[in-house]
Amino acid sequence: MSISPREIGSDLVSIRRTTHSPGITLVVAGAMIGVLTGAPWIFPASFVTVLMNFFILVSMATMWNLMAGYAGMVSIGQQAFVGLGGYATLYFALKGMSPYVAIPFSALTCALIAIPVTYLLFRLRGGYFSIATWVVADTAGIIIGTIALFGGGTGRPVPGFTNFSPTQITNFAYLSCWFVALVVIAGTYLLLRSRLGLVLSSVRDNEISARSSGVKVTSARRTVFIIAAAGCGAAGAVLAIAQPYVQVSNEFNIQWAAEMLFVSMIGGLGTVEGPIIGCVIFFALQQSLQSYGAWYLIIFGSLAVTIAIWQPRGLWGAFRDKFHIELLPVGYWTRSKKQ
Amino acid sequence: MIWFNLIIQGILVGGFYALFACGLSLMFGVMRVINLAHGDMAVVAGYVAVMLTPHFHIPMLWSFLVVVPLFGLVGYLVQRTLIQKSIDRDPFTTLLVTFGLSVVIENALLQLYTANAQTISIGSILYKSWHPASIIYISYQSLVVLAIAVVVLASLQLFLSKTGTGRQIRAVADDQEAAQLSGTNYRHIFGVAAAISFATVALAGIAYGMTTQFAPTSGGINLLFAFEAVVIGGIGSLWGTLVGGIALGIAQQIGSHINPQYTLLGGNVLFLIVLAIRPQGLFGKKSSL
Amino acid sequence: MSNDFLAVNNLTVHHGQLCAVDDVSFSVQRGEVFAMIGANGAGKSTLMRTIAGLQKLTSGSISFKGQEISLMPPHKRVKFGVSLVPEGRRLFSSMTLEENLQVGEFKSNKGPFNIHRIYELFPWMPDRRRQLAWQFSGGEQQSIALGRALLTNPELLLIDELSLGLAPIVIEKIYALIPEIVKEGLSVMIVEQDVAQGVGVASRVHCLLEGRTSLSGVPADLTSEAIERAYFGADLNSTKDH
Amino acid sequence: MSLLQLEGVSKKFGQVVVGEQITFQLEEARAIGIVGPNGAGKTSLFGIISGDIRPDAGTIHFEGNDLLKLNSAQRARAGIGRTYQVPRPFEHMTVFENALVAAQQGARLRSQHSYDLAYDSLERTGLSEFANQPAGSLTLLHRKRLELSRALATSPRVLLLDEIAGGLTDLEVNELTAIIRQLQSDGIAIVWIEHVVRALLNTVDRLICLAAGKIVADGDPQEVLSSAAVRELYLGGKVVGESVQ
Repeated sequence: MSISPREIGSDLVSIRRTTHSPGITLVVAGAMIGVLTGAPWIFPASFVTVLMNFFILVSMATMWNLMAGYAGMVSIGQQAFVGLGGYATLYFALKGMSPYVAIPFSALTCALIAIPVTYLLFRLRGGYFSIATWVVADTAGIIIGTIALFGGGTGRPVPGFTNFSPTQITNFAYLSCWFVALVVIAGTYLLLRSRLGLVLSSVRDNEISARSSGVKVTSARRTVFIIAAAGCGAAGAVLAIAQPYVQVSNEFNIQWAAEMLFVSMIGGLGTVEGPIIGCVIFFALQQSLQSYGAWYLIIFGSLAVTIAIWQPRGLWGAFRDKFHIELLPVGYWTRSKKQ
Repeated sequence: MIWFNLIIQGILVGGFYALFACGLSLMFGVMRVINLAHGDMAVVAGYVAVMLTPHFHIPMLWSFLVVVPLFGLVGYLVQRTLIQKSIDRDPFTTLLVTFGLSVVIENALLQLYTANAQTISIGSILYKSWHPASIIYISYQSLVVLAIAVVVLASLQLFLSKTGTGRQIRAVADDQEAAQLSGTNYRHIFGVAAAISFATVALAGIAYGMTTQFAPTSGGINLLFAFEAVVIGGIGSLWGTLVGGIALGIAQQIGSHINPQYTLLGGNVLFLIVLAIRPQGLFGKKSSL
Repeated sequence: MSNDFLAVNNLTVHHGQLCAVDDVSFSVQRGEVFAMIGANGAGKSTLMRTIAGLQKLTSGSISFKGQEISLMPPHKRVKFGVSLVPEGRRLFSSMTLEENLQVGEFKSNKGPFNIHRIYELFPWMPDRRRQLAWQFSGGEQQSIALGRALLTNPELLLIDELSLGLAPIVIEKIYALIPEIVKEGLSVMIVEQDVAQGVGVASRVHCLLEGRTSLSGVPADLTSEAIERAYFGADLNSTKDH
Repeated sequence: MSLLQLEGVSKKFGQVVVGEQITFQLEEARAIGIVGPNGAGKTSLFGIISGDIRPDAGTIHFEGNDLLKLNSAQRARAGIGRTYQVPRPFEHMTVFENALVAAQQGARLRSQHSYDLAYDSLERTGLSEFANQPAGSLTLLHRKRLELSRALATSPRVLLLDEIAGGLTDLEVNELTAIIRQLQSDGIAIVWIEHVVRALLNTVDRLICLAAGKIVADGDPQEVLSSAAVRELYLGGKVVGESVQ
């Protein structure tokens, strides 16, 4: 079947992809990357530990936000890929690969497992999809828990750190968490600026219009699901390295999905910045209320529910709508060439 | 004979799952809301029963007389406030809100009652069982729970088909606008459906507490069972839910027979197979998905 | 407040940004049959839904029996005496004929209609009362919807697109019932795109074109040319201009 | 060979017939209008052609290929553009990005080529001055034009227009019909559902009247509108019809 595009004049319009001051953004981003890379040598150990957990959650939440905020898929089973990523790292490490090298392979393993899973899950919509993701996570956890090589239900330590000193192990663990977060955020940002990003935004806004504009909605969704599986797998891998111990009840804990969901909702669904800001609030709350047990989660959950009902664009979304500021612009600005 | 026992045990536990699931199914049918905090409400009911009975000097067995109506009221109020607000936004929000609620409830329970397991001890004849044949045993307790489930489902069915309010509930589920044009206040009916849902799950929660130990985090797994029963049986069919619950129970028994670790896996596998082959469930219509 | 039974004043209704009803005023008197005609897209159904309370108005007022009702929720309007037979019948599909009628009867006002009376009006119904709603033909469904609305014992019955998708014989049969309904003391407002039917049964006619009033009056005073112009908004016999 | 060819297309939703044995052909660069009462199946017909609805029976061929084998995205890519009666813009994206999605996905263009096509489609409907505004902020007229622009940016051979003149003022309708006539003379075939009859009469060279899913009249617009079948359908009964004659 042939398409014959109408004759149109070329170079009608010029396109700009950045807003006001990309220079400043770049300088700030560069400085931040520098400081965060040097964090183990700059900050006290306790803060570095907090940062590590922060980066693990940021990676997961960014992936969850990509699925829910752009493709409308509310997964409460992303812990499946966190767990599979962790256990994949354990497996590769047991087979003699360095755990650090295993990170990308673990992510890839998760992506491969996600492919057949989409064919099953995509038969369901809305809430049924959500709970089915959970069934998948539950099933994966049970199966992993019965494998003797992985230590069954009690888990086992991740090997492969014998050549390093304790300080090195801690620093490398931090750097792994940080680099995975950096790659996930930068990758998500670049993805959203790409053709696929435009497609996802259109699906987010109106699925029917998107289809009739030629968007292959299901395959876009599938791509996102697979990417999110890989991203959460990488997060699970660095979680395993940080511990360094894997256990079904920790890696496959639904608490991960809850935290991903809460931070994305509070920060703002459908924005790159939202989950990061949500995570900052989450850890600020956790640190300041840490002597009060689970109260920080109760407060944070209530805050998330409140925001979902009364401020569905989230804190960053509301802020951006009001002040028209974009730290990480993904849009297109046109200027006609005729004038 | 072993297989016969597996099926018997499956049926017994299946009744319990159906009791758990019917409220979930009703709320989805009437207002298209999947209450992800459904399982947690059962656990809360268990805790309320444990907490209340010493104060009221009533036997644990009769705690449901207080707890079930109380949960009906709570259900009505939660629906008219939080859930209705999120329905007014969109289906997406109802998922986020009920999941948020679920996590908040679990952690609140953890904070208040620690992670220690609780039981509702009834210390009576119900702990005995009946052995009609050598390896078949039927616990009276499970039999009672199954009987309660069947009675609840039958009453619900009767209520929905024979009473004015019941027909209003079905009318709202069929066509919300047309129901309003017939004088139905759909928001009130949503509240009534939620009240029934909460009341039945409270009953299920107490039954659960009498059968086994429970902890603040037990809600999740029970929601999973309820959901699996609903999907296997077919969305929107009450008796389908019972059949789904029984099928789930049998699948779990078969799993546990192969390896005790595979109990839950058996149910999940059946669920995934149904999903792959017949996503509308055994008794569901295709359009309801 | 005026003495009109139903008074609609300067009513404007939007669907999102689309102005579906634009500054329309009319009144319906007690005991009359009032017909609203117009092509599809003219805003008739929106108007009916607004009177019944299913749609919010942008501006203007609706008063019934001297009381402003535009903020009343739909089920309260039913209790107050306004009942709508919606476009497309909208029966409860998982219910039987009789159950559909019972839903209408459940919260009804006092009045002449009960299920027994409906079965008299439609003698075919009793034998088939246990059949599910979707198993009936279009005309039968329309009769059930009409019965369901009558069972709330309204003082003002609104009927939206009664003849839509029905065979002429069936339409005629249902229309023949309208005088019987009026005899019980009801006022009837019908919406029709079938002009002849509307004009034939009504004591007064109002025509909408693209949300605005294009014609109104007593049937005897309206020429067919005037109706046609009001209906299409164009003279069909004019030549095509390029 | 016709550009678009429907043969015996039928569709029922339960008891409601929205299409019964619909057969017609559309030649290149022609414009057909479709009229009919509420519930006649006009929008469903578009749904069947664009792939939102699966017919129960019948065949649809586009440039000689079987269209029923394609899903709606593939049909948009193959050259079938459509607008919806209630505009459905991508609210949180700019007007330009709205058109760009169609240019990149529907017309399969990349980088500068896609920018040019998207911008050109906005210029054709007079929207280019709003290119950088969020689509959610547009007025109804501009939303309707954006529907049209987005459909155009898929580089269609056939354009299905669903009531794009509804709710607009006379002046706005005239501007819109001028745009559509221009598109037709550029070689795009048009099928236009419209109840604003005067807008149709100025534009189409053939009119189809649908009722209860069936084609009851098909031919010259004036003749179709003044045919007995159509008059009876709209104005009802014999009373009015006869007195006009």
